[in-house]
Amino acid sequence: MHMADALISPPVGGAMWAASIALAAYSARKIEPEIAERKIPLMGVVGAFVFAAQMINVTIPVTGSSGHLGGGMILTILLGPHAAFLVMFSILAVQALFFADGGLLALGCNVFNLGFWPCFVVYPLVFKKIVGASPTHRRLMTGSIVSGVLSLQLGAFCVVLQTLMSGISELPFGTFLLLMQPIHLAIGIIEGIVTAALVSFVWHARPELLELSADRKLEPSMSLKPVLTALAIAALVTGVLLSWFASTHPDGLEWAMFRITGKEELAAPEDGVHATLARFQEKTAFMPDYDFAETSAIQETGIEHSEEDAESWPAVSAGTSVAGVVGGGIVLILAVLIGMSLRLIQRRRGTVTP
Amino acid sequence: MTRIDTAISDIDVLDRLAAGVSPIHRLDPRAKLIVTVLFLLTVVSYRKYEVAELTPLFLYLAVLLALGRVPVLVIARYLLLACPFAVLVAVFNPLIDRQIIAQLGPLAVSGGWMSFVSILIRFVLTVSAVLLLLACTGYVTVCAALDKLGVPRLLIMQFLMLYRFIFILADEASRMLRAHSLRSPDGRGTSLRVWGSLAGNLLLRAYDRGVRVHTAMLARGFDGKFRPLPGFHWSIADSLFVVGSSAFLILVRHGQLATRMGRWALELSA
Amino acid sequence: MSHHIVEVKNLEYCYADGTTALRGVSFRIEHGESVGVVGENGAGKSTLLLHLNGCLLATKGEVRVGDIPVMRETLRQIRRSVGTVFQDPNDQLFMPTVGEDVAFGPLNMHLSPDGVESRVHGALDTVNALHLRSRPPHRLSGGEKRAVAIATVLSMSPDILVLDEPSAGLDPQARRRLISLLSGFKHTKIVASHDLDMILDLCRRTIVMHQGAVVADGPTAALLSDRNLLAKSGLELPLGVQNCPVCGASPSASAIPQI
Amino acid sequence: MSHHIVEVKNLEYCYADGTTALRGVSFRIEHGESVGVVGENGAGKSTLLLHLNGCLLATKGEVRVGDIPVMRETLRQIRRSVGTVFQDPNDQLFMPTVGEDVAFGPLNMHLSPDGVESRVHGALDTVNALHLRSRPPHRLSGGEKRAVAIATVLSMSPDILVLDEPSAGLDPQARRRLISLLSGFKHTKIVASHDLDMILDLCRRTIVMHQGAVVADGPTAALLSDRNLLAKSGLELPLGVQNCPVCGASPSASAIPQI
Ligand SMILES: Nc1ncnc2c1ncn2[C@@H]1O[C@H](COP(=O)(O)OP(=O)(O)OP(=O)(O)O)[C@@H](O)[C@H]1O
Ligand SMILES: Nc1ncnc2c1ncn2[C@@H]1O[C@H](COP(=O)(O)OP(=O)(O)OP(=O)(O)O)[C@@H](O)[C@H]1O
Ligand SMILES: [Mg+2]
Ligand SMILES: [Mg+2]
Repeated sequence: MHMADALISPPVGGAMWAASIALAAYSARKIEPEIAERKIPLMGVVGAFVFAAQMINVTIPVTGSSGHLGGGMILTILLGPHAAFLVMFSILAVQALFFADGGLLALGCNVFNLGFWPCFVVYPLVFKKIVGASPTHRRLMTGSIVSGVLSLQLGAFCVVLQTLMSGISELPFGTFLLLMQPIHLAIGIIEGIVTAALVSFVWHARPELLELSADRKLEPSMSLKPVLTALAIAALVTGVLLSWFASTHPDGLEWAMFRITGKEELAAPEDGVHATLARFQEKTAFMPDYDFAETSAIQETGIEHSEEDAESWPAVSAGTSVAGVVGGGIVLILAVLIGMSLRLIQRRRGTVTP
Repeated sequence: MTRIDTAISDIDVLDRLAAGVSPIHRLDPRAKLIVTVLFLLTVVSYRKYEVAELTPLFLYLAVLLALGRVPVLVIARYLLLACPFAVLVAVFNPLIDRQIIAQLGPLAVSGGWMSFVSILIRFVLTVSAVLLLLACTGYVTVCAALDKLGVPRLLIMQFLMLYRFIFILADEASRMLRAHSLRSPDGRGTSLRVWGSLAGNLLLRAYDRGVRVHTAMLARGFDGKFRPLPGFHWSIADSLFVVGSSAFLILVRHGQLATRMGRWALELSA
Repeated sequence: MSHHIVEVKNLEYCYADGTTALRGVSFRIEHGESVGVVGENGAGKSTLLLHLNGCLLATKGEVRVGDIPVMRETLRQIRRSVGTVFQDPNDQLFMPTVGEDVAFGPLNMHLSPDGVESRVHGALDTVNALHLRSRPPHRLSGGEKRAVAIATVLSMSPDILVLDEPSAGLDPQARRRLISLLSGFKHTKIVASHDLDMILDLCRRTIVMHQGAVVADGPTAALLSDRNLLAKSGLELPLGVQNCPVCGASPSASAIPQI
Repeated sequence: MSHHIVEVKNLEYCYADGTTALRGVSFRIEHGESVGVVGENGAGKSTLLLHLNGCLLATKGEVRVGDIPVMRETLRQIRRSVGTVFQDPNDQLFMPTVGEDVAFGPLNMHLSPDGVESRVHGALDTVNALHLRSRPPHRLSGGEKRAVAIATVLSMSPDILVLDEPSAGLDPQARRRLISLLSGFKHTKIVASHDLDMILDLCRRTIVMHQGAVVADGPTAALLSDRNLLAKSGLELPLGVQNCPVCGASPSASAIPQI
């Protein structure tokens, strides 16, 4: 399930972009020596394959439902984690650009959710452990299914966290989790089975293509370093941006924290990292007068109120709300008029100078 | 089975639009990319109950739509197709957040409804902005702009290669599905086993093609490094576009345009 | 069995992107006929063939197979009586082994296991490919793949056989074997190809297409020796008719357009 | 410029899976010669061509281009002087637009921007495809793709042109145009194909391969009318030589093996 631009806030989108870019740069550096040999065109066609295969629906026996390939695991198994991550990045970018699936700001989230977990966590820590050095049919099947389920569960959990941290959805943490994880359990099982079917076919037809054999030679053991680095980057950037936002948008963040932790305030250390970061972002904030909007908005329209002071919220000002609706309507009509007249002018000109 | 063809023709539609000529098409892709990102950041920086103040952003879309000669229906179709997840998440807001926060005459509006409408508006704004970028620039040119902006070249090449081979593999896949459907007259979905070998065969062919393409690249002197893509020319128009759009965005973000306009209209009518 | 006719009336087709690929095509093919479809690249041959089994449905006009019009509701019946072999056998062979691939169609027709077995055996025997039965298709040679692809369609015992460029990529002897194989079938046959010599060998009647329309329809021998017609339709005399070293005729040189 | 010779000595090649595709191939091609390579499916034609530009390196034996042996250290020089056009133009066109694709080779040769531009222009002009320059390859017709694929190689101004089945999938007039185009080049040319009539038109000399070995090497006219040789190597008389309907001669019937 793809995160959408409409559901995220800048700090969450920014943090996930930072983590994804860092991972992409790391992966690009990791495979640089290999690409001279053969990986580049292979990455292109295998990525295109996943893209095409995603559109072939498969009927799942017994359930009668149908699903399709997600691709993270199969890419990793075929190309190795680093190339697979880059390929996943490109697939999601194409989907975001051409099919409005996800979005540009949410692309970082989606790459992280759908690429990071299968490539850098589940594959080395789970799939390879299950499949081992001498794969058998059963091990491959088990490995693929378990990995498929795990990657999607982790991805779905991230979607929940990212949505709630963004503070736009009203869903309580627990409810959202209960909604997302079981759905993704089903999707993950389908993804796992489908991946297993594909891996098993390739293993029978052309065993040499499965990366895990080549992998053993190239990378004897994958370190946890990229995993920890990516998580650290994500945490750091989220922290920085969130704390900045905390200073400008107390309502949204505290609301989210409230939802997630059940507590209204997290005890932030008065000194040390937090304070340094706060000072740092005060200097680097690119819209320093954000507060102006904040305060003036509250004064003028009175439509910003956080969850916790909602009880003491009698200040519903009918006048300003109506003004907002009327103004919004006028602006929309203006937009349409401007658009239409611009187009008319263009058409006129177009007929004069073909 | 028609999904592949639909996907390809969707890509095709945007590609054809991108091949057009208009003042927006002529702008430097970097300028368009930067402005689009600023626009998206502006949209998502609003707080969750904001509805009215988001509307002035439609001005930007309207102008781009008109100057870029992009048919509204194309964008509308995408919006309808792409909305499920955002709407699904938003739909819970009115149910959960019932706190009344606004009064429109006799109508009491809860926070949930406000944030619901807000999410929908954000959705329309963000998706349209990205589609407009693509329709007035083209995928390949966007990639070239990213290249000039310093994105790792390996990733750019992956973007371009993927795009190139999507057409070929989608074509192969749809021919295979066609042959498959002719021999399964019942026309039910693909069973798992058949899917496995169908997709497996497609994968083997993709893999072999990868090897052949690699050979063809080597034969033309490829040494693992990609030469830069052709450059662009940044003109005064581009600077004006970036500065003007940024000024507009800042004005909208901090100017309370809709409310002011509404007040003014109400005063006039009173 | 006089109902194995194929009738196309005023067929028009427009692809989703606006390309008009067929502009009013009409013809009628009787039971047992063998008809070639020729024309330059992009003339609409493949598009036409895709209408005969309902893979594409007419934008305007009508296609009838036997007495049944081709439409969404009749696809099942149509696809049982029309067997189509596409240009690239790789598209057609998607199961893990040749045997399973040939059995795929009959299984989907819900035949008994014995029925399926006899169909598979019969079809593979017809194309001389019984020995390939347990091999995976991606390890076969080009000619073998082609033969098996035909078997996958024969196993559904269609009344009408539709072939799109069956000789592409085959070496001369494999091509010759294919021609003898096909000319042994008693099915109604419709063959699209650039290989005019094969059409000359295989089909009594030929339909010449150009830019989505039928520009000529008649006996192969007459049409494929009509230099003006061929030159107009992006074709040229079949090679067997050019430059005969026995009689020294070199009639085609003047028909070749300038580059 | 007597150094555009290609010399293959006792070449053997074995694929990773154990298939021996070449078993001791030797020949020498002089500057400016135009040589056809023919043989049945799987004879080893494509494998041989891949050795000429060092895409495959000999398991045993030697390949020399000019005075340079083909080996890992000399690949750069070799690939500058040998230009290879593969069978499927989709494999050859991997850049987003035709112009960039044609520029890919010259850019890899580190030419100046002006140099690249003039190479691209010249190559596209030669194949009459200048108008396609800014089009993406997936929107080209089969013949256009083929022409552009040749241009991508010409832009590197190779001394030797190697082509693998260049006429596959083209309609008769497009094929004829390709033949005239190719026969206008003064390069040393090596062409593998099943289209014996094209070989007859294009190449003075022919190498016949069978199961990985050269079974004949000599003037095209002589070899391609030797029915025994052809029958043994999975070939048959070129169509232009068979069954002339003008004089009614049907000299080849006896050469066709039983199915
Ligand atoms: N999926 C498609 N979408 C849009 N246009 C298409 C599609 N397939 C084919 N066309 C166009 O329709 C026309 C007819 O194509 P078709 O494939 O039927 O020609 P053809 O006679 O089979 O050519 P060839 O000899 O090259 O196989 C061409 O102009 C082609 O570009
Ligand atoms: N990548 C490969 N791995 C293993 N065997 C291969 C590979 N490519 C080709 N072969 C085998 O090597 C032999 C020669 O193949 P090659 O492709 O050179 O034949 P060809 O003469 O070009 O045939 P065609 O006319 O069908 O193109 C064949 O037996 C083939 O199966
Ligand atoms: Mg066709
Ligand atoms: Mg070959």
